[in-house]
Amino acid sequence: MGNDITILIGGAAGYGIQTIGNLLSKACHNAGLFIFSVDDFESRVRGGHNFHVIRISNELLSGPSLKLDILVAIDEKTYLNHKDELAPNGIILCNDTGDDTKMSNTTSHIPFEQLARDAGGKIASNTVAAGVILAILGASFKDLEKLLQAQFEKKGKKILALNLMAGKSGYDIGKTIQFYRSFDFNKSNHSNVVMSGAKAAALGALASDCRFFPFYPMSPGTGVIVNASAFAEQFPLVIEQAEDEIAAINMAVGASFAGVRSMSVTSGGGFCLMTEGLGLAAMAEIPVVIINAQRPGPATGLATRTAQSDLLFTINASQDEFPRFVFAPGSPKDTYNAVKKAFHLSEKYQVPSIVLMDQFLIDSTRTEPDDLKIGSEHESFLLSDTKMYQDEPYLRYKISDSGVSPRCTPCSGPFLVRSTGNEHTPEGLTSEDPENRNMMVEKRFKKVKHMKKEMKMPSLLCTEASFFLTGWGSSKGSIIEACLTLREQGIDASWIIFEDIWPLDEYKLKKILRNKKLVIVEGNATCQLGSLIRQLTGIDYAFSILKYDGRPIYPEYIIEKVQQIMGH
Amino acid sequence: MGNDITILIGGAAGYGIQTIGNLLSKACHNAGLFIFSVDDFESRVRGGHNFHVIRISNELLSGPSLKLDILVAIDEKTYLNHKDELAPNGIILCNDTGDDTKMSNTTSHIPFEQLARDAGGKIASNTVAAGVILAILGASFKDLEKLLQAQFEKKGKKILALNLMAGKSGYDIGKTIQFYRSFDFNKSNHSNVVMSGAKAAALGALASDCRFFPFYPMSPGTGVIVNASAFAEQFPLVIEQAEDEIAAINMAVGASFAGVRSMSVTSGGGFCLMTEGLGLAAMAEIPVVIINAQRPGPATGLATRTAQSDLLFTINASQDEFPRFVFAPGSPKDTYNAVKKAFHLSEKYQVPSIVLMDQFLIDSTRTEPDDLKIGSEHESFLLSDTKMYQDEPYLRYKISDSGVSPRCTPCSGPFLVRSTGNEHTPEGLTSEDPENRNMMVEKRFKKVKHMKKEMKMPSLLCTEASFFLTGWGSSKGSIIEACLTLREQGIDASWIIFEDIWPLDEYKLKKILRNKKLVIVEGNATCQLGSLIRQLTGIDYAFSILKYDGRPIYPEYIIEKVQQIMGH
Amino acid sequence: MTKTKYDIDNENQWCPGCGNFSILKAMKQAFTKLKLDPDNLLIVSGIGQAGKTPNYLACNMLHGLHGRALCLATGAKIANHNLNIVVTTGDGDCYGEGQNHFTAAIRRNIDITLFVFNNQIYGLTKGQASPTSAFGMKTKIQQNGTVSSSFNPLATALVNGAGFIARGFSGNIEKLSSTMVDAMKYKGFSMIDICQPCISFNKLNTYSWYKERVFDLENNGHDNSDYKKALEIVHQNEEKIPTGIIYKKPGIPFHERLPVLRKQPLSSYVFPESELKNILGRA
Amino acid sequence: MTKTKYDIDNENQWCPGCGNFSILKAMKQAFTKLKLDPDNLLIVSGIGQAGKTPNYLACNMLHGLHGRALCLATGAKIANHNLNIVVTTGDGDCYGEGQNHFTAAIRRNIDITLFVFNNQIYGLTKGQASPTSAFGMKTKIQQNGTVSSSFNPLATALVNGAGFIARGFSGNIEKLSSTMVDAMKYKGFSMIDICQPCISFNKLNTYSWYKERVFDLENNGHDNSDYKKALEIVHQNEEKIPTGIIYKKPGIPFHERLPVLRKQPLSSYVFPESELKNILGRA
Ligand SMILES: Cc1ncc(C[n+]2csc(CCOP(=O)(O)OP(=O)(O)O)c2C)c(N)n1
Ligand SMILES: Cc1ncc(C[n+]2csc(CCOP(=O)(O)OP(=O)(O)O)c2C)c(N)n1
Ligand code: SF4
Ligand code: SF4
Ligand SMILES: [Mg+2]
Ligand SMILES: [Mg+2]
Repeated sequence: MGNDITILIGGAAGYGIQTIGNLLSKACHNAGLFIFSVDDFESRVRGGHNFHVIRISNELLSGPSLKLDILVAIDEKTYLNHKDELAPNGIILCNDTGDDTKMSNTTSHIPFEQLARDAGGKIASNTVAAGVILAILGASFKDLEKLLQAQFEKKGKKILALNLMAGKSGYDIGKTIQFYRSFDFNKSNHSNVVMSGAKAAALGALASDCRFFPFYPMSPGTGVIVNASAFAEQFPLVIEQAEDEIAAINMAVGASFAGVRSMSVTSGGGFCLMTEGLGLAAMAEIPVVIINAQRPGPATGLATRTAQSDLLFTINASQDEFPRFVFAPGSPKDTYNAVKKAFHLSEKYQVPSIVLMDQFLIDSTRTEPDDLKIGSEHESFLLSDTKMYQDEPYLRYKISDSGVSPRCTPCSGPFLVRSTGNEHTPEGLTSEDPENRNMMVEKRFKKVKHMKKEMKMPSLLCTEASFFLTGWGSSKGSIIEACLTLREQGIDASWIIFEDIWPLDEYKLKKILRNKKLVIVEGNATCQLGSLIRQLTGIDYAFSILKYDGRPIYPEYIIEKVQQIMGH
Repeated sequence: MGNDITILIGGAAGYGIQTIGNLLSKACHNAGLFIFSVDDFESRVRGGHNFHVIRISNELLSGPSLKLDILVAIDEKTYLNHKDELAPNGIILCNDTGDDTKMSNTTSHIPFEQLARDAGGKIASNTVAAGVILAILGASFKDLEKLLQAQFEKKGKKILALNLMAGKSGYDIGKTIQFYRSFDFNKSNHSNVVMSGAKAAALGALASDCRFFPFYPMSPGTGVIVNASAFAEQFPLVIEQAEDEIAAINMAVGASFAGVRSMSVTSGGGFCLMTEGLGLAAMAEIPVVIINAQRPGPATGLATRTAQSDLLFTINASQDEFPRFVFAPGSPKDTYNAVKKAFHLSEKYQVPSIVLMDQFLIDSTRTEPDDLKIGSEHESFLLSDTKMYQDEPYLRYKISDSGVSPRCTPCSGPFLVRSTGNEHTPEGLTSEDPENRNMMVEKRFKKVKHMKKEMKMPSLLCTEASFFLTGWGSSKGSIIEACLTLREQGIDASWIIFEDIWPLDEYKLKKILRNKKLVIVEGNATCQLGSLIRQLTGIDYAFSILKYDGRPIYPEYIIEKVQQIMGH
Repeated sequence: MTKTKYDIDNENQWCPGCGNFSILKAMKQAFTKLKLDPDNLLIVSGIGQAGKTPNYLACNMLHGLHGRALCLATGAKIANHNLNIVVTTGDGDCYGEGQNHFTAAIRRNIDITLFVFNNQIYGLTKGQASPTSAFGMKTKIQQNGTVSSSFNPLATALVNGAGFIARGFSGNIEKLSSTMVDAMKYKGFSMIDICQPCISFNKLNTYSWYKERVFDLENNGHDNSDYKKALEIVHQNEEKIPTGIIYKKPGIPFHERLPVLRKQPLSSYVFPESELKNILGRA
Repeated sequence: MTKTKYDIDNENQWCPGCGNFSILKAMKQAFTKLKLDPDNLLIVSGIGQAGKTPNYLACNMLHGLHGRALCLATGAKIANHNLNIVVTTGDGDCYGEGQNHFTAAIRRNIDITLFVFNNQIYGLTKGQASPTSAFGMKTKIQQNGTVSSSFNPLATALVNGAGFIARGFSGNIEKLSSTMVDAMKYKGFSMIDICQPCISFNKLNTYSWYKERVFDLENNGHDNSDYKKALEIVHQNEEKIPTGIIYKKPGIPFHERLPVLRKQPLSSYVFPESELKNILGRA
C-alpha cells in the first residue's frame, strides 16, 4: 500500500468545514494524488457538530477511512468525539481557546480564529486551517496560492487578499509542525477525476440526453439537482421544481411521453409519493428514470444521514406487478455508468429504471481514473421514420415477441399515439376484456427474459474463498478494502458485490452463489440483500454485518465484525 | 354433497341485477339455505355487461362456482358470453325480444320487460326475474311477497303494488318451467349470517371500537365505508371523506395519537399515496389499521376487478424498515376476525396493521354460521392510570424488554406526550446521535419476536399428501373446494392456506413446508406467495397456478390447471 | 349526430343522458372551428368520468392517474411546447385529489387548456361528495349531508393570477364550444369550469337546476378585462351562475419564461455531444 | 430571556439570528396570556425549520411528515375536540407540499390554529424557492430566478371561506403574540401567516425589507368584519404588508357540525357493546 493518510476536520455548521475539504481535495487532485472524502452533517443550517473526513493517498482508494492521522478540531466537540479515533503517531490540531489542558506531544494548539482576524476577518479561519494542513502535507505555498486565487478571485480583491494572508499565516505555522508523512505535490500529469456521486449522477443523466429534471427538494437527493443546474446555461435543460413529488414523477412521465428524456431525484419519503406514478409509467410503458437517494427512516428518520434500507421497497413498490430496472452503483464513476445504463435500458424496454443511491454516495467525493465516456446511451429508440403508419394502423401497444412495441411521440406523424394507465388494447383504448388483459400482462412480462440478459451478475474477487463479503451499492468500496486488508492478514476472504440489482437471472445467480459462505454486509437492520438472495435462489447466508446508525460503513467496521465472527 | 345449484343473471349496469341477487339471497337465507354470490361489473355506471352469479345449496359453501344451472340473460351479451358455461341439464331464461332463434329445449323466452310494463312500469322487470327464479327454485309466493314488502314498503304504496304485481306474474311463469332441482323453503330456524367482505370488515372495525374512518373513495375499498356509514347514526362514529389518501392516513394517525382507534380503506393507487404515512405511524409508534382492497394494476388497471397482487408491496411498503402486521382473510367471517385481530395487535404492539382484501372478497356475499363475537379486541392498551408519572418522568419511547413503551394520550395527565416521525430519544425529542439511533431501531425490532408468536401458521387439510394447493386470502374457498373435489376424484391433494401473513416465524414455517410439494395458487402473474415462501424459508415451490385476468379464481379453474399439471 | 373527424369507433361508457355527451360535442365543434387535426391534438386526462373523454375522441391521448392530469400535461408541454394540449378532468380529479397541481399550473402559466367537467359529485365512484358539492348535500356516504363548505375554484384561480377564467354549461353547446375556442386560442393557462349534470348521482344540481340559473355574461355586457368585476362574479352565489369568459388578461406563458425554451422546443434540440465532452474532461 | 413554563431543555438548531426565535417567543407569550398549561396544549407540526418548533417548547407534540401537519391536527381534533391544537408549519410545508390540506382545513372549519412561518423560502433544505417566493427570485437552483408567480395564501383562504385570517411579523413580538391570542380564542379554523426573515437563504426578504413594509391594520382603523375590505387587503402587493387580523367572522366549527360530536368528544364515548351485539345478531 502506498502513502495513505486520513484527516478529520470538525466544527460547527456554517463554519466552512466543507470549504477546507474542497481546498485540500483540489490541491491533492492537482498533484495527481487520490482522495476519498466524506461529509457528516446534521439536519440544520448553522451550529451543531459537522465534520469532513478526507483520506489522501498516492494510489487509488476504494473506501473511506476513520483511522485519523490528523484531527483538526475547530471546536471542542470535535476533539471530544474523535480523539479516540486517532491512529498511533497521529496528531491533533486544536483551535487555541486559551485552555491548554489538552496540550500534549501529539496536540498543537493553533489560534485559527485569531490568525484570521489578524489577516482581516474571522471568516477566513477555515483558510488558515487549510494553510496549516497543506503545509504539513508537504505542499508548497504556491500550490495554496493558486487555489485561493481561483476560489476567491470573483469575490473581489479585498476578500482575496484576506484569504491569501490567512492562508499564509496558517501555512507558516504548519511548516513548524512535525508529521511523519508527506506527499509529492510536484507531480501533475494525470487523467483522474474527482467527483461526488451527486455530480456523477448529473453527468450520467446529461450523457444520456436527459433534458428534463422535475424534482421536489429532499435531502440527500437535492445534490444531484444542484449539480445538474450548474449546466442549465450551456445545455438544453429544464430543471423545474415541482409542487410535490407526485407532480415531479408525473411531469417526468408526461415529458417522456412527449419525447424528452426525464429524470427525477428524491429520497424515501418522496419515493413513497412517487410510487403511484411509477406504476403509471409501467402501465403506459413510458420510460422514466428515478434516483432514490436513501437515508435512514422510517418517516423523516435522520434526514441528512445515510442508509441502504430501501432495497426491497424499491423492487416491490407500486400496486400490482411490472418489469423495472434497479441499479445500485458503488462509486461516483459507477454512478455515471449506472445512470447511463438506466436511461438506455428504460428507453429500450419502455420500463421505469430506478437508481438506488444514498447520502454517503451522493455527498462523498473521490478520485477515480477518468474514463467517463459518451457512448450510445443517448441514442433514441423513438421511431422517427414512421412512414409505414400511413398505410398500416399504428398500434402503440402492439404485441411483439420481445414485448416491446413501437414508440412514437404524439403529433409526430399522421397517426395517433394513445397511452393510458388503465388496462388497454394494442391501440391504447381502455379495455376490461379478460383475454386482452392476459395478453397485455404477458406482453409486459415478455420483456423480463431480455432484460435479465442486460444485467451484470455480481462481481467477485475470486471464486474460491473461505467466505464472501457480500454487499451492494455504496458500501462496495469499504467491502473491497476490508477484504483486501483481511487477505493481507492471511484471512481467505473474497467479495461479492451487486451493482445491477433487478431483474437478475436466478439460475445464473444460483450458480455463482452456490456452496459459498456468504457474509452479507449492508446498511440496514433486516439484511435485505440476504432476503433477496434467498428469495431468488433459495440460498441462505451464513452471517450478516449490518449497520443502521445512519453513518457509512467504514472498512474498519467490517474488519472488526469479521474478526468477531471468526472469534478472534 | 348436497343440493347445489348456480344461477347467473346478466344485463346492463343500472338494470338492477344486484337487486335480483339480493332478493334471491334473502329468500334463501330466510329458508336457512346457503349462498355464495359474486358480482361482476365494469367500471361504468350504466350500460355495459354486468352479471351476478349466485350459488345456492343446503350445505355450507366454501367457494363460488361457474357451472351454471340457470342462466338468466336479460340482454343478448349475457346469452352469448355465458351460454357455454351451462351445466348439463341447465336451463336458460332469455329476455323475450321477439327473436326466437335461440329457442330450444333448455331455453325459455320470458318477456321480463313486457310483464313489468303490464304491472305498471318497466323498472320492475328485475322483480319479474326474481319471481321467475324463486318459483323455479321451489319457494312459495308468500316467501316472495314478504321480501318485496320489506324491500319496497318505504318507497310507498304504488311502488310496492307494482312490484308485487310484477313478482306475481314472474312467479306464475316460473311455475310453468321445468327444472331438475328444488329446495325446501319451509325450514327457517338457523343461526347463519349472510355477509359480504365489505360488511364484515365494517363490523370487525366496530367490534374493535374503531370510531374514525377517514377515507378517500376508491373501488373496491369504498364498499367498506358504505357499510360502516350505515351505522353512523347509532354508534360513536365519524366517517370523514378526506381530500386525498395522504390526508386520510395522516388523519387516522392523528386521531389514533389522540386516543381514538382509526382505520382507512383504500386500493393500490391510494395505498401508494399512504405509504409515507404508514412509515410515520411506524416511526411514531402510533397504531393504525389500513385495508388495502386489491384490484388489478399497475396504475388504474382494471378498476372494478379483482387481484391478489399487492402482497410483496404491502409487506415492503415505505422507506426503511419497521415491524408491521399483515393479514389476508379468506372469507367474510375471517375478515371480521382479521380486522379485530389487526386492531388488537396494532394497539398492543403500537405498529401499523394492514388487512389485504380484494374486490372479490369485498363484493361477494356468502352464508356462514354465525359466530361473530365481541371479544376483548376493543379493550384499550392506553395507560389510563398514569399516577406514577407525577413522580417519575413519562417517557413515550421508553426502552423496554418487549420494545413496547407506555402509551398515553396528549393532555390526559400532568405530563407531556411527544411523538415524532424523526428519530428520537425516549422522551420523544429528535436526535441524531448514533447510539440513540441504534437503541431505537433495536427497540422497535424487539417487538417482532413477540409479534410472530401472535400469528397463526397456515392451515393444512392434512400433512401428508402428494401435493399441496398453497394460497392466501380470498382464494381460500376456491382452493378448499377444488381440493375436496380432487380428493373425491381420487387425487391426493391437500391445501395450505395463509391468512396471517406477516410477520411469520421462519422456523415454524420451514417445519410445516419442508418436503412438501407446493402448488401455489394465487391471483397474480409472478407468484408472489411463492417468492415470499422462498424468501422466508428457502423452500421452492413445484408448480404455480396463477390467474391475472381480473376475475376471481373459481374452483373449476384450479381443478383444470391441476389436471393439466398432472398431464391428464 | 353529424360525423366529424374526431369520431372514434369505441363504445361510450357514460350513462345515457349524461351531460358529458354535450361537452364532448362542444369539444368536437371547437376543434373543428380551430381546424385542429386529430393528429395535432393531445388530450391529457385524469381518472373519473371526465377522464374517460379522450377515449371517445380521435386524438393523441395520455390518460393518467386520478388527480394528476395537469402534471402530465405540464411535463408534455415543457418537453414540446408546439403541442396543442387540452386537459379534461373532473371536479374531484382537479379540485380534490389534484388541487395542488391546479394552483401550480396557474402559477406557471403553462400554455394548456383545462376543461373541468364539474358535476359537483364523484361520478365514476358512484356518488360521493366532491369539493364543489353544495354544503349539506346528502349522498350515500354523506348521509347527513356534507360538512365542508364548498371550494371556489374560479376565485382561487383568479386570486392566484390565472389569465383566462371561464365557466361553461353543458346545456348550451354553441356557447360552450365558442368559449372553448377562445380558451384554446389564449396563450397561457386557460380554464373552463363546466357545469355538467350527473343524472345518476347528483339529484340536486340537475339539468333544470342549472338551466334556471345560468346566464350569459356577454349578453350582460361584462368587460372581461376588469379584475374587480371578475372578482365579484366569482363570488356570486349559487342563485345566479354566470357563464362565458369571466376574466382574461395577457401574460407570458411558461415556455417563454425560460431562455432555453424561447429558442426552440426542448425536444427539438440536438444532443450536445461536443459540449458534453468538454465538461466531462473537466469533471 | 425570562423563563417561562414553556421552556424546555433541548438544544435549538435554528441559525442564530433567525426570525423563528421571535415567533417562538411570541408563542410563549401568547400561551402565557391564555393561561394554557403545557400539558394542556398540543402542537402539531410538519417538516422544515418551522416544523421543529414544538421540539423547543414544553408541550404535547406530534411532529409528522412534510406537508401533512394539518391532516394530523384534523384527525386529533376530531378524536378529541377538547384539545387545544396549534399547528406550526412553513410556507413550503403548508402552501407547497401540503396545499390540498390547507383549503380542506378551511372548508371543514376545523377548530385549530395555524401559524405559518412564511420565510418565502425552503429553509431546512437550504434555500430553494417556495410557493411564496417572489417571482424572479434567484436561488441556488432557480439560477435565473423563479418562473412561477407566487401563491397568495391569504386570498386563497379568504375566497374559500376562512373565518379568521391574519398576518404577523416576527419583528413585532408584542403584536404577534396578541394576534396569536385572538387566533387561538377564535372558535374555528384560524390562521396567521407570519413574515419571518430567513437570514441564511432569503437575501431578498430580509428583516429590514419587511420592517420597511409592514404596517398595523388596527392602527389604520381596519374593520375586520368587512369582507370587501379584507379582499382588498389580501390583494395588496408587496410594497405594503398589512399585519394584524384581516378578516374575522363567526362560523360553526367542524365538531359542532356533526351530531355525534355535538354530544361529547369522540374519544370519551364508552364502547357501545350492547348496541353492537344487536347488530351482529342481525348481520
Ligand atoms: C389515487 C386514487 N384515488 C381514488 C381513485 C378512485 N377514483 C376514481 S374516479 C374518482 C372521482 C371521480 O370524480 P370526478 O373527478 O369528479 O369525476 P367524475 O366521475 O365525476 O367525472 C375517484 C375518487 C383513484 N382512481 N385513484
Ligand atoms: C415528502 C418530503 N419531501 C421533501 C422533504 C424535504 N423537506 C424537508 S423541509 C422542506 C421544505 C421546508 O420549507 P418550509 O416548509 O418553507 O420550512 P422552512 O424550513 O423554510 O421553515 C423540504 C422540501 C421531506 N422531508 N419530505
Ligand atoms: S355517473 Fe354521472 S357523470 Fe358519470 S356518466 Fe353517469 S351521469 Fe355522467
Ligand atoms: S435556514 Fe433560515 S429559516 Fe432556517 S433556521 Fe436558518 S435562518 Fe432560520
Ligand atoms: Mg365529478
Ligand atoms: Mg419556509
